[in-house]
Amino acid sequence: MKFKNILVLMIVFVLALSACAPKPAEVSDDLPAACQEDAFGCAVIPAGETIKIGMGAPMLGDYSMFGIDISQAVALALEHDDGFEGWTYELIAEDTGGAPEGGAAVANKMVTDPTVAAIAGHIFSGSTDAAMPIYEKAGLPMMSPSATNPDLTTKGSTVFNRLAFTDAAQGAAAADLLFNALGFTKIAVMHDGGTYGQGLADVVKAAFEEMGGEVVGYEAVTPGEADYVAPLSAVAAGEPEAVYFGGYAAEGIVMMNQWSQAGLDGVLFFGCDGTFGVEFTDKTGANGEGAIAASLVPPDSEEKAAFDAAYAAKFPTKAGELSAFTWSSYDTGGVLIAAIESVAFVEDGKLFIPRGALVEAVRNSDYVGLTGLIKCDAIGECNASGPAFYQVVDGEWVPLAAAEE
Amino acid sequence: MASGYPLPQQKSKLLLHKGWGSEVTSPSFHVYRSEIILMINKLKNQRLTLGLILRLLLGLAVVIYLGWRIYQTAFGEGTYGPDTWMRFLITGLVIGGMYALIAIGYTLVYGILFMINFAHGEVMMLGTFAGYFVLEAFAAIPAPTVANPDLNFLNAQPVIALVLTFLVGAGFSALMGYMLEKIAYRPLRGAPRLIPLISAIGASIFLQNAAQLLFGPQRRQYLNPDFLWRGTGWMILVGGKEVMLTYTGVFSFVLSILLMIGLFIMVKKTKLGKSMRAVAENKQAAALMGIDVDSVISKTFIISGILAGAAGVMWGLHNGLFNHFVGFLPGIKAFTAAVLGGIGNIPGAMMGGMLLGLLESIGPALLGIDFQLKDVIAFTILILVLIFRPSGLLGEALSEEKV
Amino acid sequence: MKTSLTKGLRSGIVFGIVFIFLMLIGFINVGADMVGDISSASAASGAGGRLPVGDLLIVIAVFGVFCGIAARSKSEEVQWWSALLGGLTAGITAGLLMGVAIWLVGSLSLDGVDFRTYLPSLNPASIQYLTFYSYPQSAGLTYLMYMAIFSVAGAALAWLLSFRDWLAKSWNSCKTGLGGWFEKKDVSRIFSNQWLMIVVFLAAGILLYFLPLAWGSYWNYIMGTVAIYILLGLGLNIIVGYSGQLVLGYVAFFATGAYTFALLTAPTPHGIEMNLWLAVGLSILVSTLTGLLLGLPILNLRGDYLAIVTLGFGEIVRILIRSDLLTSLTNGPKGVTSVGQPNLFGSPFSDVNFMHLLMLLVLIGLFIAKRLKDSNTGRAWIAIREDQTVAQATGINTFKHKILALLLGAAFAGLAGALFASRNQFTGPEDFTLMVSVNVLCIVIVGGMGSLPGVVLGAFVLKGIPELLREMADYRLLVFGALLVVMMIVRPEGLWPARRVRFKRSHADPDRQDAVEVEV
Amino acid sequence: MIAAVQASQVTKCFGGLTAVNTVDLIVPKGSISSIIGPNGAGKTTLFNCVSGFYVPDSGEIQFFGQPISGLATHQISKCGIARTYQNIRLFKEMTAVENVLVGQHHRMRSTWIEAIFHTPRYYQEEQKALEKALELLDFVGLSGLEDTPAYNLPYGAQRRLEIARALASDPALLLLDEPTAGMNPQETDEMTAFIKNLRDTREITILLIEHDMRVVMDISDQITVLDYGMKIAEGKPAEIQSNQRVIEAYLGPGAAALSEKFRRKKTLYAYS
Repeated sequence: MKFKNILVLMIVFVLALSACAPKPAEVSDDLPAACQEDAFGCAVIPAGETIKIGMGAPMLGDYSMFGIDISQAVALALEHDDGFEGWTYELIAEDTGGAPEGGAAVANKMVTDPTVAAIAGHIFSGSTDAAMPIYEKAGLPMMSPSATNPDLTTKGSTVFNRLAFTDAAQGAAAADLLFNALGFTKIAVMHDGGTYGQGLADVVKAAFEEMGGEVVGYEAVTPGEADYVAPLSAVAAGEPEAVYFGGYAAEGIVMMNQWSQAGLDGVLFFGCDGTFGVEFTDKTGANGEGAIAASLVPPDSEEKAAFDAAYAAKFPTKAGELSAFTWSSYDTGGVLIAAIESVAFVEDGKLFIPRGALVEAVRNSDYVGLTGLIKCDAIGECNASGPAFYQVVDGEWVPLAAAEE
Repeated sequence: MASGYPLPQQKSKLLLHKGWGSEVTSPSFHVYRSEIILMINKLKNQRLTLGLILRLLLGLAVVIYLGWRIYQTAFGEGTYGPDTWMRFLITGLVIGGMYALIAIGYTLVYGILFMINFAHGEVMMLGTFAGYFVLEAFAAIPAPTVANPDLNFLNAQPVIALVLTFLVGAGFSALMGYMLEKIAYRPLRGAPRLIPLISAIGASIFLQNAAQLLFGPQRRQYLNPDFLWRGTGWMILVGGKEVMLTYTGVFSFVLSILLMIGLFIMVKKTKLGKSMRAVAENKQAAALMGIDVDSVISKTFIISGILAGAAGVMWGLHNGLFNHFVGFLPGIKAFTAAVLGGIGNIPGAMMGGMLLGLLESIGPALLGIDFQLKDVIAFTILILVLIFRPSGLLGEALSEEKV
Repeated sequence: MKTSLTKGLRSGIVFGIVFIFLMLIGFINVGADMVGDISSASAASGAGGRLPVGDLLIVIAVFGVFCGIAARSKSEEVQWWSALLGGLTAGITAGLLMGVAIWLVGSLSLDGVDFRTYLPSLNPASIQYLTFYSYPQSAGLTYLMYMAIFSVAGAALAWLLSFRDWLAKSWNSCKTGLGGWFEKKDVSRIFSNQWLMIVVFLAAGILLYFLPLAWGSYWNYIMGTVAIYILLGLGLNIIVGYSGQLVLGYVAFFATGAYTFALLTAPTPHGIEMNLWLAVGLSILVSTLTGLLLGLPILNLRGDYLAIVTLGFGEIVRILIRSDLLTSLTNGPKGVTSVGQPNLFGSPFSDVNFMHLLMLLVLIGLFIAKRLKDSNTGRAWIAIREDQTVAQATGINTFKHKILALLLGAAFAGLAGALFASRNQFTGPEDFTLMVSVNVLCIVIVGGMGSLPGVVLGAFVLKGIPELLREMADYRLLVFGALLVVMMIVRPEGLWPARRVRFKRSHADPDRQDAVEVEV
Repeated sequence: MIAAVQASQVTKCFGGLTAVNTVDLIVPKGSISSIIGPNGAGKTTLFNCVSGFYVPDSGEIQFFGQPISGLATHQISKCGIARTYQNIRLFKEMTAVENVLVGQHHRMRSTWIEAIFHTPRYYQEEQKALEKALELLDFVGLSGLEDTPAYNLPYGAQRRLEIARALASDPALLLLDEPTAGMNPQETDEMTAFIKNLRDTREITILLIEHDMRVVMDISDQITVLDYGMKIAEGKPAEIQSNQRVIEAYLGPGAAALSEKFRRKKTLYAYS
């Protein structure tokens, strides 16, 4: 009997405690003029606090590679910037577990913290979709390096922008390359059953068939299986000239290693930006020869080399090893910082960032980063440069010759 | 009280129709007749309940659907040549072997404690990690020879390296199985049946996250010794085309069959096997017979850990890529296989594992459905089997309190 | 003497290994930061990026004390010196283990070995911090010394504590005193007389009304998820708690409810955009039908066979929703976006109104579950849970009642699914994994099988704690898993076990006024 | 006399073993008839066939003329057959009152929907059931213990609670499976008196399995003797005591001659 009473009192206590949790600081009336007439008010950051950038990413569970890699890259970007008049930036990466429900929970948390200025992400399309309406209400600008689901930008949201090029853009370019440049007429399309993978596969299938090509096999692999020989052999039976795979590097690598086992010798493996990266080449070794993939990796430049070195020094894995979105995440950090610094102003010891102005600043940002020019269009697609295609030639990713001409 | 009384028992069935006390006629004919009559009477008395009709209808519908799909794929489009069917068979057997090993782990634990060991998949994952570190260590030890200066120990003595990898992998899993039982399940020995299940779920979440925090989230690659490199194998000619029998696949399949036979002999012949069966049957009685129940249960967890560890290392060698989440999916699949074969029954688990492996690779092709739905087929077959044989394929009808 | 030595040795080894494990996953640094935050004296730790070493010493000290207590706790009446000896051995063994480990790691990392390829949380900065920014050998010795001293102190403390007379008595007396006060204020005693109950309910109602207004949107969201999981818990409680059928595929009904509501109200795939309350009703109906579809063929199964079949059914539903086969119906893995949100007199639902709606539905759910539990059907369910064959022999049509339990559970899940979809305005297949059914099962069992307050408490604990642990960042689920195991060992019957209702004897025997307690 | 239970040529086999072999049994209405026989004679199997736990392989069981051999146990219980068990199988977690209330389950018409809204019919029915349950508990002598969970009750009380639960569905036929097993003589006498009182006050037909000869001989109107699944004798207690085959079944082959010698001395050694 006694144990129960303690529990009841504890719950009531927790409820009361959460009730008097730090309420969002009432907007004191002596706010500077800019904040008062701004639609969403201002992010108020007292001295000594940091300008917080929020992020909802899968830090735990099966897809934790993406969450950890992207959060590390953005944190590095914030570190490289020397702050704004004494205020430094800080990244708060919260775990969404890769599920929309987690995305909405993180969004609600970010919205209540007045010192959060902008959101880098979210990472997965599902949790981005769930978080968008919440950020829309609060006026928190979003810049996602990796959410590629095309309908995200069709919902007319003012706050959402993304660096990653959409599945539509990449799929169309890939299909065109397959049909026209490489001249294939019979291809097979595979995907890993995820939002990203299946989205891409559907776009390529439709585009290829539209151009008159024939798609002989359309199969899915389930991540985490012992081997994919069965679906690969089923696809091999249709004797395709090439196999397009939408999905991440992990499944791509296993498929490449079982390529000959499934009787697909000599058939071209055409991956997507998820399969691109140094991990693919060194884990497939000889099997990976000739594979093609779209790339997020920027062309080599000394800033990229400097970034890779800094990344390897600070974190246990090399850039691009955990996921292919490392460099676009670094640029996301850069874009957000540029936008914040363009609108923020200091008044009597406190930093004010008018949220409405920040949303516009992010929407029409014009920033040259590692991955080239970043300029957002009206609906938030900010990746001007289209996908570049690379091919593995004796163990190295080399720009695909066919794409040039 | 009725001691010494001649037991007419054997005869009673024979005298079914002769009434009391008359002479015995030749047994052969009468016995069969009476059996048949008993069968007919039994059916007559069986009331046609709603459930029974439903099940018959469902069975009929499934048989018709299967027949139609098989007919269509076999004689209809015929998209898959014999070589593709052979590839399905090979991959089915290889995966089946691994599922069987893990399923035996589930069945052993269930047989003894009547508890679904949810953390078994994680024990397998830890075995995979242990094997990975051993292979990395061997690869780092240089063993240069005149012919090949940069030869490492792994390729110098591949056999010893492999044996040690399996020993360490299985040993580490066994240790983990033992610790799991000692910490998470022993205090709950007397608790009602659902409590250890939640403790197992907690342990599974803990081990998964511990592995991610310890070894990092990235997918690591198994360094197979050269002679066992993934993607290489013998070429056999089937229907005019070459089909590859990969070294890792054959190695895994053969090893899993050997392990299964070894376990079967151990359970049937050795003293420990006998005591395990005794404890499974009745813990109190076994204790009275002088069997140290706790040590037998710990040994059971060790054995199931060994098998899971071996399966983990095989998984690494065959698939190549793994991370802290590798144990989740095979855990569920192996549990399904164990139940399909009849939970608590070791040959059942072996058969269930093999069947599930084949079902997953051949099923979708046979029924002409795309491979994404192979799990749907696996679970549907499981549900159908359990509807018509509620105790699994080989499972005996567990008595009331055991279920 | 010998027992305390072996006990000390064993506890020393255990604590040593645990410390090394925590060090390898970087938990020691997090622990030290927490100590740092609490003491907050050394907040300004910017001296060349070197974290305050004091916090680390405090962590080791605490570790040592616990090691000493563990070495001492169970041995019976023993002189003080052998108790201290036991503590010392424990301290030394643990200290040795930790010292050697630190020395090894420190010296290896000094001559350039990079652990991070295999153990990522051992980055050079944290290694230096663990070796007190000094030589590994001296760090090893400090560990050894600290552990020895503090575990002896711990052993002494434990020995003192077990000192029978005045110390223990005063401790027990204040415990009982406190307990006594509780007894008088016993929660279930309140329910006895009518007026007090009404006052309590009114106060609770007002509190429940005003709480969401005070909560920020984050706590509203968390409490909303807790409310949805309470509804799920109530549903599963009818299936598992009352009628004893172990169902592991409960997410199937949750998913059907959510998807039916989403597809009926979202513009994208089909553009039906039906009236919301009708859509909620339809989604409850559809998930009940799925319950019937699942239930009819498999209800003669029992125990773990039923568990795996329902788990399979849950997986089938999840895979089908994601599959290409049904992409035209369920929009495939992309999920359904902009699901309709109910509006209150025109204006769309704010999170506060949603919270009120959820609280109202939870109360209704509790009311229905309470009535069902004490009804004729409730008793039949519990009889089925106790002993199915005898229940059937006493005249209960077990097949009908088990199906009824499954359908009611599915209805609850359908309602919860609809609310879940409309609250997030998005629903995707990743939300309906096996872990959801596992979580709801944990809620029912951790809370206490078949007890309604247990479900409420379980939902608070199972959904609240991971959010509270958000500060622990990556260690959130690790601690949650460990907590589950500990909770099942400490309190297997659940937080608030079900207690049978006592009956009034007013009419049969007027003169015997038993103390009547109606337990919620 | 109307036959409450009529079993004709009932046979039940388990694999090779025939537990019950073409047994005919007639239980007249309102009588106390008992089935006796050595261990393993098939008494409980026959009992289970009557109460529907087993479906007999062949032969027919009629209850007041209505065939019940293939029905499910809850349908048979609805026809008015209630039983107790050799090893007590109460609902342990439930209190005594609730066990009896569960007994009345199939008599109650209110559905779960009415239970939620506490419709007047539901409320009255619950109150009536509760009163009947309390009255039954008083009848079996458990008046003070109605709130204790079943596992806390003493052995004798659990036996009586099981009978109370069986009586709760006011059956026409009550099957008692060794009601006095494990009881001391004083409790056995109480139980015998109780059973007799039961038959007289509530005119329920009672079918009994019992090993204690004094109880059987004392209260049964008709005794059937089974041995190795076959019926070897049937009739009044007096006839059964002197029947050769019964003695042989119990005391072994030579015993019949021996007992004849003693019979002349009018001492009933065989049944001390």
